[in-house]
Amino acid sequence: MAETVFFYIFTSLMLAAAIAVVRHRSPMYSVLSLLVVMFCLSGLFVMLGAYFLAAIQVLLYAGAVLVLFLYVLMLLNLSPDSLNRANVFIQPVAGITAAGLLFVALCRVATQSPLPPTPTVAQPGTIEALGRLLFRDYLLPFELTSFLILAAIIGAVTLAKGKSPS
Amino acid sequence: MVTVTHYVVASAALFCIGLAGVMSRRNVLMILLCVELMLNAANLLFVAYSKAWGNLHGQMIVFFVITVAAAEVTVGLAIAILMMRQRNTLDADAVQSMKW
Amino acid sequence: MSINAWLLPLILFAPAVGALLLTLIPENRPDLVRRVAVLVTGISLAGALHAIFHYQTAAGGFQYEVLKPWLPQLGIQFHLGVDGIGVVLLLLHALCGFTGVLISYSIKQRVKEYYIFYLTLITGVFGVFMSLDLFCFYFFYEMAVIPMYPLIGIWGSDVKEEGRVKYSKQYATMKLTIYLTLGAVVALVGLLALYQWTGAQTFDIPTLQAMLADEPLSTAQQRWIFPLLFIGFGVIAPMWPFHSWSPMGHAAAPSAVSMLHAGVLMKLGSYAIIRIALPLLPQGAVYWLPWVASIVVMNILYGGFVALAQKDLKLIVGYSSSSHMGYVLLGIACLTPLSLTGAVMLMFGHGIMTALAFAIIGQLYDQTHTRWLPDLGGLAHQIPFIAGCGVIAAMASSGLPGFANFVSELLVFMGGWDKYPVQIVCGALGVVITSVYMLRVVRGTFFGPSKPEFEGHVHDAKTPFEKLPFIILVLALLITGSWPGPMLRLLESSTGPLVERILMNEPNTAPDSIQVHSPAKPGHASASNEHSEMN
Amino acid sequence: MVEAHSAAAAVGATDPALLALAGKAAWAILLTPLICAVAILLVGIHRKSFAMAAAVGGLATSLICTLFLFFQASQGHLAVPFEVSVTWISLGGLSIPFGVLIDNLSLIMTLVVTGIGSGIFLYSVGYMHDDAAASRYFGMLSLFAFSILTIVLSTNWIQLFIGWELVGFCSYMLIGHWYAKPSAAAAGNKAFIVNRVADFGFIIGILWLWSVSSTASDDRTVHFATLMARLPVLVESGAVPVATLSVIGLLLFCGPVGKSAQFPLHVWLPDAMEGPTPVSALIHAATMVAAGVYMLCRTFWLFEMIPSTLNVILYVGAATAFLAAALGFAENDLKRILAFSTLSQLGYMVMAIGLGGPVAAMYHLTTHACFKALLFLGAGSVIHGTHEQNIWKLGGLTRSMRWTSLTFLIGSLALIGFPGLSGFFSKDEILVLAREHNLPIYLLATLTAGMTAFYTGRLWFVAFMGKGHAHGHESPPVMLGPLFFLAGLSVVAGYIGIPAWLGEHHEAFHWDVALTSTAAVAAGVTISWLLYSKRAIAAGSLVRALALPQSFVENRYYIDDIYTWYVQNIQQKIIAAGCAWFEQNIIIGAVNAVAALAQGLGRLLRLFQTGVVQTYVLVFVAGVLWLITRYLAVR
Repeated sequence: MAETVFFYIFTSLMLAAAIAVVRHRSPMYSVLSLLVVMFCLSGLFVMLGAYFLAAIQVLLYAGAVLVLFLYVLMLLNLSPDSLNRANVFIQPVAGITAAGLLFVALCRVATQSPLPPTPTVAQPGTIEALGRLLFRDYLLPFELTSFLILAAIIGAVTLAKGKSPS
Repeated sequence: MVTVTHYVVASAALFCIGLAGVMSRRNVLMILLCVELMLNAANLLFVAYSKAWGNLHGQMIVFFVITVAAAEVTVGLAIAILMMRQRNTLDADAVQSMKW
Repeated sequence: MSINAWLLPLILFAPAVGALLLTLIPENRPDLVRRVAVLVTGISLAGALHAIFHYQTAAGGFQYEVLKPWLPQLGIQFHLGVDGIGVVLLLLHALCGFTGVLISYSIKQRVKEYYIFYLTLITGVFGVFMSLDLFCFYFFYEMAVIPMYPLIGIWGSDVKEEGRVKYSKQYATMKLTIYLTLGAVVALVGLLALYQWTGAQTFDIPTLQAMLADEPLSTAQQRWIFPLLFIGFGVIAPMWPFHSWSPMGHAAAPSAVSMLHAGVLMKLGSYAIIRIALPLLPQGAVYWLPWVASIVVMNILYGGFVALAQKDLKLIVGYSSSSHMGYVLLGIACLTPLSLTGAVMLMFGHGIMTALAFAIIGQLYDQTHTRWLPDLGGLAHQIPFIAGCGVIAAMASSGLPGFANFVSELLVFMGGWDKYPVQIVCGALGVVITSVYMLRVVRGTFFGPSKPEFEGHVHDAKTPFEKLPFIILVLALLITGSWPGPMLRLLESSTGPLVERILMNEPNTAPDSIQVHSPAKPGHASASNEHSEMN
Repeated sequence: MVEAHSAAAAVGATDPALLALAGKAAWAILLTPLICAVAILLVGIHRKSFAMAAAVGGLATSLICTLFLFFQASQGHLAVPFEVSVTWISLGGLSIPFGVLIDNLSLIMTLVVTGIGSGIFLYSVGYMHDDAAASRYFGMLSLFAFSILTIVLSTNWIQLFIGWELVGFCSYMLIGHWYAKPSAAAAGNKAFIVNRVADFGFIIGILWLWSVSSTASDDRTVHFATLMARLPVLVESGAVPVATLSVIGLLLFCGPVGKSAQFPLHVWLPDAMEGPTPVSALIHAATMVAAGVYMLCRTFWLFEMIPSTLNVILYVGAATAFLAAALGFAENDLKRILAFSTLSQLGYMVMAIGLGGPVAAMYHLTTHACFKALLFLGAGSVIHGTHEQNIWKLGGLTRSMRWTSLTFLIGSLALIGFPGLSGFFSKDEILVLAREHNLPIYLLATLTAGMTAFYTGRLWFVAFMGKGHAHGHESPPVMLGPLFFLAGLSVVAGYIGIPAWLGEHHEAFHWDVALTSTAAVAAGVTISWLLYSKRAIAAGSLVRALALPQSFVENRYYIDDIYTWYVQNIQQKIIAAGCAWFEQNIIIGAVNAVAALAQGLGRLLRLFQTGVVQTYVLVFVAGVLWLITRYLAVR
C-alpha cells in the first residue's frame, strides 16, 4: 500500500515539475524544475529496485548535466528579452495537441499490451550485479562509449572554442 | 498494487510533456532540456520493464542512455554557445540555412 | 607451391597494392608516383602474359583458380579463375592498362591522386575478368565504374563544338556514372532473382552452372531474368539505345582513361553477358537473342552514321566504338562457336585498336589543344610516327586484313550467316561506313599541307620510351591479326563448349552445321537443306 | 603447326626433291616482298638507299623464283597445278588455308607482277631519288608486291580477299604518298572507299558461296580446288539452284567492278593518277586493276556455270570499254588520258570474260600490262624531265627526249593494236570472240578500238610531235633501262604463245577481224592526225559542233557529280545529320528528360524541408501516431 502511495507522490510531483520545466519562461527555473524531476525519477528507480541507477541518476544528471546547463546559462548571460520572443500561437497548440494525442495512444498501447510474465526471481540492481553484467556481456559497448564520449569532448571543445585567437 | 502499466503510463506522460516542450519552445536550451525529459521517460520505461522481466538488461540500457545523453548535452550546449556567439540568438527557427 | 596458385591474385592485387603505396608517396614526387604505377601495371602485364602462354588449351575450363570463403553465411566466396575468354581479356586489359600508364605521363596536375584512381580502376576491371563468384563480380564491377567519376570530372576536358561547350565534363562524368550504376542495378535485380529462384544459397558461377544444368529454371523465369541481365550489362556494352553515355564519356575523359574506358570497360558488359547471362539462362538467351540480333544492327549502322556527322575526333572514335561493339553483340546474338569466338576476338582487337586511337588523339590534343577536325590538318609533317600509328589504327578499325579486327569480324560474319543473313549484310555495310569516317579523320588530321600554327611546337614521339605504348599496341594488333590461330584456339576451348551447352536447350533446332569437336555429324545434311530452301 | 601439304595433280610425277624445292621457291615468291617491306618499314624508314636496295632485291628474288618455277613447269619437270599451304585459321568446321597455288594461270600473272614490277621498282629508284619519303614509298611498294602476289597465288577466297584488301590499302597509301597535296589525299580516300563499297558486295558473295558449299559428307570450304570440284555436283543435284549461284556470281563480280574500275565504280582510277607515276604504272595500270580480271579468270569455273551473270559482266565490260574511251577524247592531262585508256582496256578484258574467254582476257591482260606500264613509265619520264603533265603545254618531245619518245611510240602502237605488236594479237582474240558470240558487242568493240587509236594519236601528236614548247631533259639510265625492257616486251609479247600456255589452241588467224580492226585503227589515227597535227580541221569548230556530248564527256558523264551530290546531300546532310539529330534530341534528350524528371521531383520534395525543427517533429509524431493506430487496429 505504501508503494502505491509513494508511486503517486513521486509521479505527480515529477509530472508537475516536468510541466514547470516546459512552461517556465526563464531557463534557470526550468533547469531547477528538471532537478526535481530527476530526484522523483530516482525515487521511482529505488521503488523499482534499481538502486545503482537511482544513485547515478542523481549524481550524473543532477550533479553533472544540470550543472553544465547552469554553467552555460550563466556563461551566455541571457537577457530575458532574447528568450521571450513572441511565440507563434500555432506552435504550442500543435505541440500540445500532438503530445496529447500521443499520450492517449500510448496509454492505450500500455493498457492493451500483454504484461510480461511475473518473474520468478527479482533481480536487484545493485552495483555488483550491474558491474558483472557491464564488464562481461556489455564490455564491448562499454568500451565503445568511451570513444563516443571522447568524440563528444573533442567536438564540444572544438565547437565552443571558436576561432583561435591568433 | 503498482503494476508495470502504471509506470508505463507515468513514463508516457513524462514523454509527452517533454515532446510538447520540444514542439512548442523555440529556445534551443529549452529544447535540449525537454529532450532530457523525454530521455528520462524512456529510462523509466526501461527500468520498469527490467523489473517486470526480472533481469538487468533494461537497466544496462539506461546506463548507456545516460552516457549518451551526457555526450549529447555536451555537444548540444557547445552548439548553443556557438550559435549565441555567431547569431546572437538561441531561436531554433533562426538557424535554417541548410534548409534547401 | 606453383606460380599458378597465386598468379591471378598477383595480377589483381599488384595495381591495388600500387594504389596503396601511392598514398604513402609525397605529392611532390610525381616521377616516383609514375614509376610505381608503371612497375605495378608491368607486373600485371607480365602475369597476364604468363597466364595466356601457360593456359592449358587442351584441358580448357577455368584455370589458375583461387577459392577462399568471404562471407560464408551468404554463400559468398572469393573465387578467381579464368577460362580461354577470360585469359584473353586479361591480356587485353593488362596491355591497355600498362600503355595507359605510359600515356598518362602527360598528366601534370594532381598526379598522385590520378594514379591512385587509375590503379583502382585497373584493379576493378581485372577483378571482373577473373571473378567466378557473382558477388565478387559485382563488387569489382562497381569498383571499376566508380573511379571513372573523379577521373573524368577532375582530369577530363569539356567536349566543344565550334568553340562552345557541347557537353561539359561534369555532365559527361555524371551521366556516365549514373547510367552505368543504373545498369548495374538492373543487372543486380536479375542476379538477385537468379540467386533467389535457384535457392542454392551460392553465388559461385561454376556451381550455379552445374546446378542449373541439372535442374534449370523454368522457361518463364529465364525469360524474365535474361533481359534484366542483358540490358543491365548491355548498358555498358553499350547497346543501342542505351549508348549515349559512352561517346561523350570517351570524349570528356583524359586520354589514358578513354583508352581503358573504350578499350576495356565497355567489354565488361559483353563479357558479363557471355560469362553470366548465356550459360546460366540458356533458354532465356535462345528466346531473346533474335531480338538482340536485330537491335544491334542499329548499333552498327546508327553508330556509324552518327560518327559520320561528328567533327570532334574523340566523338568520332566514341561513336565508332559503339558501332563496333555492335559486332560483338551481334556475334554473341548469333550464338554459334564461330561467331562467339569472333565476338571475343573482336573485344580484344577493338580494345587494342581503340586504345591506340585514343592514345593518338591524346597526343594530338595535348599538343594542339584541339580535337576539332576542321582545325587540324597536315600533322603528318610534324608527327610522322604518330601519323603512321593513326593510319594503322584507322585501318585496323576499318577491318583491314592483318589486324585482329578483320579476323574477328570475318568470324562473326561467317558464324552468323546461317542465322541472320540480313543482319550480317547490314553489319558488312557497317564496315564500309567505318572506312568512310576513319579515312576522313586520317585525311583531315594528318594529311594536307602543313599548318603554320603547328610548326615548331608539335612534337613527335621521339624517344623509344615515348614510342613504347604505341609500338606495344600496334604489335598486339598485328601479331594477333596476322597469325590468329593460337588465340582462336584458346578462345574456342571456351566458346565451343559454352555454345554447345546452350544449344542443347534448343531441342527443335538442328545443331549448327559448324560444330566443335565433331567434324562430321548427322545434323549436317538437314542444315544444308534448310539453307538451300532459304535461298 | 605449320603443316605444309602439297596437293599435286595426278598428271605427271614430280621428283620429290624438286617438289620440296619448288615449295620453298613458291613460298619465297610470296614472302620475300613481305619480309623486305617489314624490314624497310621497321629499320629502313630513315635509310633511303637501304630501302631501295631491299625493295628491288626482294622483288628480284621473287622474279628469280618465279622464273625457276616457270621453267620447271614449262619443261614438264614440275607437275602443275601444285599447292603449298598452311592452315591460317582452323576453328570448328572452318578451315582457312593460306598458301601458294602454282599453275599456268598464276605463273603467268606472277611473271607479270614480278617482271614488270621489278622494272618499275628499278625505275622508281631513279624517279623517287630526291623524295624525302622514298623509304615509305619503297616499303609500301614492297608491301604491295606481297599483297598482289597474295591475290595471284591465292588458294582460296579468303586469302584472295585478304590480298584484295591489302592492295587497296597499299594503293591508298601510294596514291596519297604526297599527302601534303589535298588532291592526293582526297584521291587516296576516294580509291579506298569506292573499293570498299565494291568489296562489300564481294565479301557477301564470298560468305554466301561459302555457306552453300557444304555437301552431305564435307564441311563448307572456301578453297578453290575443292569448290571447283564440288560446285558442279551441287548444282547438278539441285542443292544449289542456279539462280542462287547467279546472285552469288553477281556479288562476287562487285569485287572486280571496284578493283578493276568498271563502270559505274570507275571514278577512282582517274583520280588515282595523283600518285607517283611508277605507282600509276604498276598498280593502276599493270597489276592491281588487272587483279579483278585475274580473279574472274581464276574462278571462271564458277562463272561459266551462270550464263546470266556472264551476260551482265559482258555488258558492264563493254560499257566501260566504250565510255572510258570516249572520256579520253576530252582529257588534257597526260596521265589521265592513260588512265582512261586503262579503263577502256580493262573493259575489254572484262568483256572477254563475259564472252566466255578467260584466255583472251588473260592474254590481253598480259600484253596490256607490258605496254601500259611502258606508257606510264614513259609519261613518268616526261613528267620527271619537264615537270608538266598537261599535253597542251608539252610538245616537241621527240627532239628533247628521244629515247623516251621512241619507247612511248612503241607503247602507243601496241596499245592501239598496230599490226605485229602485242596489243594487236590480244585485242584480236577478244574481237574474234565477240564476233562469234555477240555481233553488236563486236561492232562496239571495233569502234572502241578506233576510238583508242584516236585519243592515243591525239596524245602523241599533241604532246610529242609538233613545235616544241617543253624543254625537258632525258631521264637517267636507271629509268630508261626499264623503258627499253618494257618496250621489248611490248613487241614480243604477242609471239611467245601465251594463249597456248594458258591452254588454248591457237585457232587460224582471222583475217577479216584483223583487217576490220586495223581499218578502224587507221581511221582513228588518221582523224587525230588531221585534227591535231595537220590541223586540216579546226578542232575548235568540231568541239562546238559537238557541244552537248562534249560537255557530257568533259564532266565524265556527271557520275562524279552524282556521287559527290549523294555524299554531300544524302549521306551527310540527310542520313548522318539525321542520325546525329536523333541522337542529340531523342536519345540524349530522353536521358536528359529522365534526369529532369528526377530533378523536378527533387524540387517538389524540397518544399517539405521548411528548416523549422518543430515541423519535422510534428510530422514525425504524426507518423508515430499513425503507426500506433495501425498497431492497435491490427491487434
